[in-house]
Amino acid sequence: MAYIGLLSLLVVMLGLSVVLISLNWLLGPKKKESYKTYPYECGVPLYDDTAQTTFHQGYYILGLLLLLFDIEVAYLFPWAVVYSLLGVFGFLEVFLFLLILTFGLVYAWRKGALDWQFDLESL
Amino acid sequence: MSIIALGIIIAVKVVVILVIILGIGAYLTLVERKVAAHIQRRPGPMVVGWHGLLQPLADGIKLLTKEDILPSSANPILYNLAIVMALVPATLVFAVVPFGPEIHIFGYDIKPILTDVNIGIILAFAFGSLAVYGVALSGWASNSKYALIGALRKAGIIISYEVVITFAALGPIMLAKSLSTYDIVMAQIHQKVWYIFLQPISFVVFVFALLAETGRVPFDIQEAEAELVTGFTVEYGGMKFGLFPLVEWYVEVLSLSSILTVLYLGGWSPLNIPFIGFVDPFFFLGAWSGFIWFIIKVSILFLLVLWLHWTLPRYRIDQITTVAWKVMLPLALFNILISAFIAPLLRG
Amino acid sequence: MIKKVFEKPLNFLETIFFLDFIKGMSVTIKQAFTKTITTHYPYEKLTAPKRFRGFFGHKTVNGLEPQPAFDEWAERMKVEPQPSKSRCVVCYLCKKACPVPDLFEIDGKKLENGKKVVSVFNMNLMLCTFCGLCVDACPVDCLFQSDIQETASFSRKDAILNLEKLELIGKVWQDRREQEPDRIWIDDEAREKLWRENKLNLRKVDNA
Amino acid sequence: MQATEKTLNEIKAKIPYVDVKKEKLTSVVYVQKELLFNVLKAIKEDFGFKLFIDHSVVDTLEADNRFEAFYILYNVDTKERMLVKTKTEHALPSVEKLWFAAKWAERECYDMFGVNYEGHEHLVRAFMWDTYSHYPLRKDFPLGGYETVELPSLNESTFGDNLSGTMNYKRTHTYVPTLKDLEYTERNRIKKKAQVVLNWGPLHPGTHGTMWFLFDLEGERIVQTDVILGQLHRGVEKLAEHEPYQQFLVYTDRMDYISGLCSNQAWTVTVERLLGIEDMVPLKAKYIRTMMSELQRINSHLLWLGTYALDLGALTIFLYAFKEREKIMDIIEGITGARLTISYTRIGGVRMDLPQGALDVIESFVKFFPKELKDWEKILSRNRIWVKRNKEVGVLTKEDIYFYGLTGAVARGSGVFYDIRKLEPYDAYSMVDFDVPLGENGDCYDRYLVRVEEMRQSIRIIEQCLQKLKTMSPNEPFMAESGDPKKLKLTLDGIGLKVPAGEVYSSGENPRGELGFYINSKGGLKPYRVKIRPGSFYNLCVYPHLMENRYIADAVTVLASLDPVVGEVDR
Repeated sequence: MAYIGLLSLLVVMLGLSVVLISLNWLLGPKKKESYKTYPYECGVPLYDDTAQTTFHQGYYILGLLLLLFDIEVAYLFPWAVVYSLLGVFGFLEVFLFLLILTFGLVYAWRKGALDWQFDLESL
Repeated sequence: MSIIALGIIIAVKVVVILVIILGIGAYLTLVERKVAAHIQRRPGPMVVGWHGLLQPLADGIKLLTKEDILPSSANPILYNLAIVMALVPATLVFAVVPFGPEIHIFGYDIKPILTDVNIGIILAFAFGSLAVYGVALSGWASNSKYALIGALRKAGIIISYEVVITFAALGPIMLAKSLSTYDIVMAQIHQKVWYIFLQPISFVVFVFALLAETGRVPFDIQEAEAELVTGFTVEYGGMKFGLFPLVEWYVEVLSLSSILTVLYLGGWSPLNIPFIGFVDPFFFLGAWSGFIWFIIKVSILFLLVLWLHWTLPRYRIDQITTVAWKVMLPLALFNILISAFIAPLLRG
Repeated sequence: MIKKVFEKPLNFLETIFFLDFIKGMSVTIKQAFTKTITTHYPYEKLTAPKRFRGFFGHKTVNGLEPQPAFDEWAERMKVEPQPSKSRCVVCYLCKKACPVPDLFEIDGKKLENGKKVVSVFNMNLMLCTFCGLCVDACPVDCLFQSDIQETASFSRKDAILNLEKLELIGKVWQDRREQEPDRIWIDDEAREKLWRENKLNLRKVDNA
Repeated sequence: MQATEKTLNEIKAKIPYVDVKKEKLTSVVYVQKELLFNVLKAIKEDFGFKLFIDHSVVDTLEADNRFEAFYILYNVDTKERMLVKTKTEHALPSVEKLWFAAKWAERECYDMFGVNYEGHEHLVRAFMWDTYSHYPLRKDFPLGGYETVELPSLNESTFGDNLSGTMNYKRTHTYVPTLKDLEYTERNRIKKKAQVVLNWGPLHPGTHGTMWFLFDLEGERIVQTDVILGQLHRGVEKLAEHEPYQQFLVYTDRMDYISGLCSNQAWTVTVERLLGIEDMVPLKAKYIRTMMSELQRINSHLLWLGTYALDLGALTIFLYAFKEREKIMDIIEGITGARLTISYTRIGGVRMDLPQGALDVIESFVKFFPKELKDWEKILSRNRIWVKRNKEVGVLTKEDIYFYGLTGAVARGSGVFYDIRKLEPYDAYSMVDFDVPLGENGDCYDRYLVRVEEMRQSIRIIEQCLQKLKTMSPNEPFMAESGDPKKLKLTLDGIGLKVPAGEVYSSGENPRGELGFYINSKGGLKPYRVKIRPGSFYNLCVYPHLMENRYIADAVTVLASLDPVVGEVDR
């Protein structure tokens, strides 16, 4: 029942953003100029016109790492809440879980996947 | 509790959150420009209204009446969707933030929190990570090389610090033994200690993650104007260009710093001295002193962020992500270990 | 003679407690609470120094001319000086000294008694570099640079100074600033804002 | 100073087919075109003339060998300067393998004179766009260019063409490049090897001027890069051939518009050396010139520090630096009358004496400035972010300095002791003592430390000049009087100043490197050929090398540490 507030806020915010954008479209002047919609490229003719070409696959591996560690945190949240009831057993259990995953982190570290744009040889 | 009363309460709470985003959010631009100006020995906006008080309104009107340009090679639907994806999640985080203690007006006792659910913190971080869509979409949709590079950089940072922020938040949750934000604050009041004193490391990690998530200076990569000319908002004009910094710099800083006050500085609890307990100079206000304390804490955090913003230079993008993965993450894991030992010692 | 430059790196303690950030932020907080130094331009204006190289002007004949040179040149160029009119002796020296000579357009008119007087003196300041070589070249100290610097206008015609404009600027200048001592600048309170932290007391220079 | 008799004879002994001559102001080695490469290689390796200063061509309009090319080299150990000359009709062997700086100098000579260089890796025009068909610096190219294109008149739309006299602008105009020309230049300049080519172009806040970089990007790593210059090319060297000596002074401070006074001083010292009247300049003028150019050096370094910190994110340092810079602007405006385009020095002295109160104001500035500098260093120098952003970024070894012809703070950052104020002291630099800061490993951090230290040394020089100027009485002469006006006419406006025939190369230590003037005069009022050796042009040519497989974020740091000014790069 408490989510009604969240849903109402969601609806209100969606409405607000649509209103803001259309208000801007309504109020703004509309003068057609040939080069006004030319993408910003420091004022010179574009070398290759679309930017939507391939891009570095370092970003994809970063996404994988996020997936890995987010799932890990998802498991830890419930454990964190009930930790004091579990006592030593809970601590040892999760300690092992964390240990295995930090090995994953160390592996990624050694392989250089954590650097921003690692060069291909290191893989 | 009839339906109408419930409806009115929810409506009032939603209006309060709207006021925070549009009203206070806009006026924070004035605060930032004034603080930045005085640090740089100049007076800041003085012309519009007394000491620039009407400046945010003037900015808003200017942005609204600017021409709405759609770049030629951009795909329009994604281009406009990006704004919605950026604005909506940032404000939803406020839904789980408890502004003060329970109060009794007109015979009803109301909790000043829009959605009092028992998984408040997870909701907050979920909405936080939705911001990636707004950024990535705006970069890809506006089909300009600068926007794409800026967007992918910012997405990289948000991803790296999403992980760090969730690990850092585990510490206080273990101490408070609950996920609902309201209960975390109540736990801190019961245990008569703010979690900042028990978890200094995760407090520092959380602050850095806050700076990185919202793109404040040491991690100010997305609009490193010297390199990327305002990053992913390069192809946006008018109100759309106005919304991105509003969301990025003000709404998200407010929401994350309020999460921070809930987790570490004890929500609306008065000043805490580690071993003596609470000292409350506003005791005469009764329940309302909680609201004032909450506002004081959030504004102090905001001013600290500003102070940092106008002093420090900026990291390079690869240094930021390596710091996130190689320094912050191990620190957060180590912090979980420590809090695992501290948690049983705390009573209640 | 040679100085090696070196800066010692941060030690462990400083990295832990962010001492370098704190030291930097202490500087900014100190600056935050000191007075601002900017002049709000349209409302407060700095008065330019006397030597400022702004728009040009012609000094008028008012008895303060450089005496031996003025009569000699007026004589040689057969020019008849008219009181409160431009001192120009139509000797074209300023046009010869200018790096961009075709911004000058100078012409003299013959009077009945055989003497000459300057009739046309146009300066197209769109081409001018404001370098002041023509001011040095003028033998009778007629052409000079006033301190007018707000010269933006809506048409190129305003950038062309003809004889009337030059004389007008000259007259205004001779009343206003001719008798001022040749000081580095006149410190009005707008300039004082910037130099206050230097504890500079320029007052005592007046009586020097 | 120029190479001594002894070294010239040594070269003559080692390489017989060369003839050697030691003139009054320059020592020259003449060589045939075919043997040029080997001679230069020998001089570079065996005789230690490693540092490349300049290369250009003089158009002598003679029947057979029309172009006379000259290379200026410098030996850092024995502190000697030398010219190597050769004659050619239209082609020359490229010496790009010996010095990379020659690659850009040769591009400029090809652009301006049409001299073809065999073996040049990528011979394109340096400043003009590639589809431009003329060679502007040749003697037969008219000063105003070929007005072929009908352009709407610059005159008023309301008044049309009936403005009086010279105020009418002609309707026809020289050809202006269209977008197609720029597109062709862009495609011709770089062959795409990686994913995407990014225009880091003229309208970009990071380049501080209209420089057009083309980055070939692999993700965010730059694979290769090249530069298109010429957006701010005003043909200053062509103008120099049509201006008397004193009048050209006005154009010198429009080249490096941030250090105008140092450029004026460099030009006046060069002409005074050509005239041989360096000792006639009164002592007061020398001290005033030195003090003013040191103030201008601090002014220029402050702008560098402000924009450098701005590019790296510390926005407050930008405004603090400009606060102090405003004070220096007030001083310069009070003394010379102008803030930026200061034509204050004259051949033989300075235009006006110091006004009342100038010495007090400078003294108060000099007392307060070091304290401010120490405050900024607290924010920047030991800040871990600043150190991390600058250490090991854009590293230049000593060999790079010689190979790329780098001078100024960039050379001193890598430990090469090359400071014209010490090696060839002019004006009062020999009478004041100051240190020359040298860095160790030549990265951006060392260049930052070197420039900040240079500001402190300038403060020391200004203090010494102040003490000396205080002792001089107000009515000491500030301008030289020539012995007999018939032979040498030294006046403030410079009409009728005749210069004897001959050639000279002399340079001044600008904040951005060595600004050198090569004047080749055939006697008379106007120089025959003036080659300007800009510090920023050659400091910029190392940029593509430094940018290989680094990130875009470094592009800003390295460019700001090289500190090029587009006015001086494009001339």
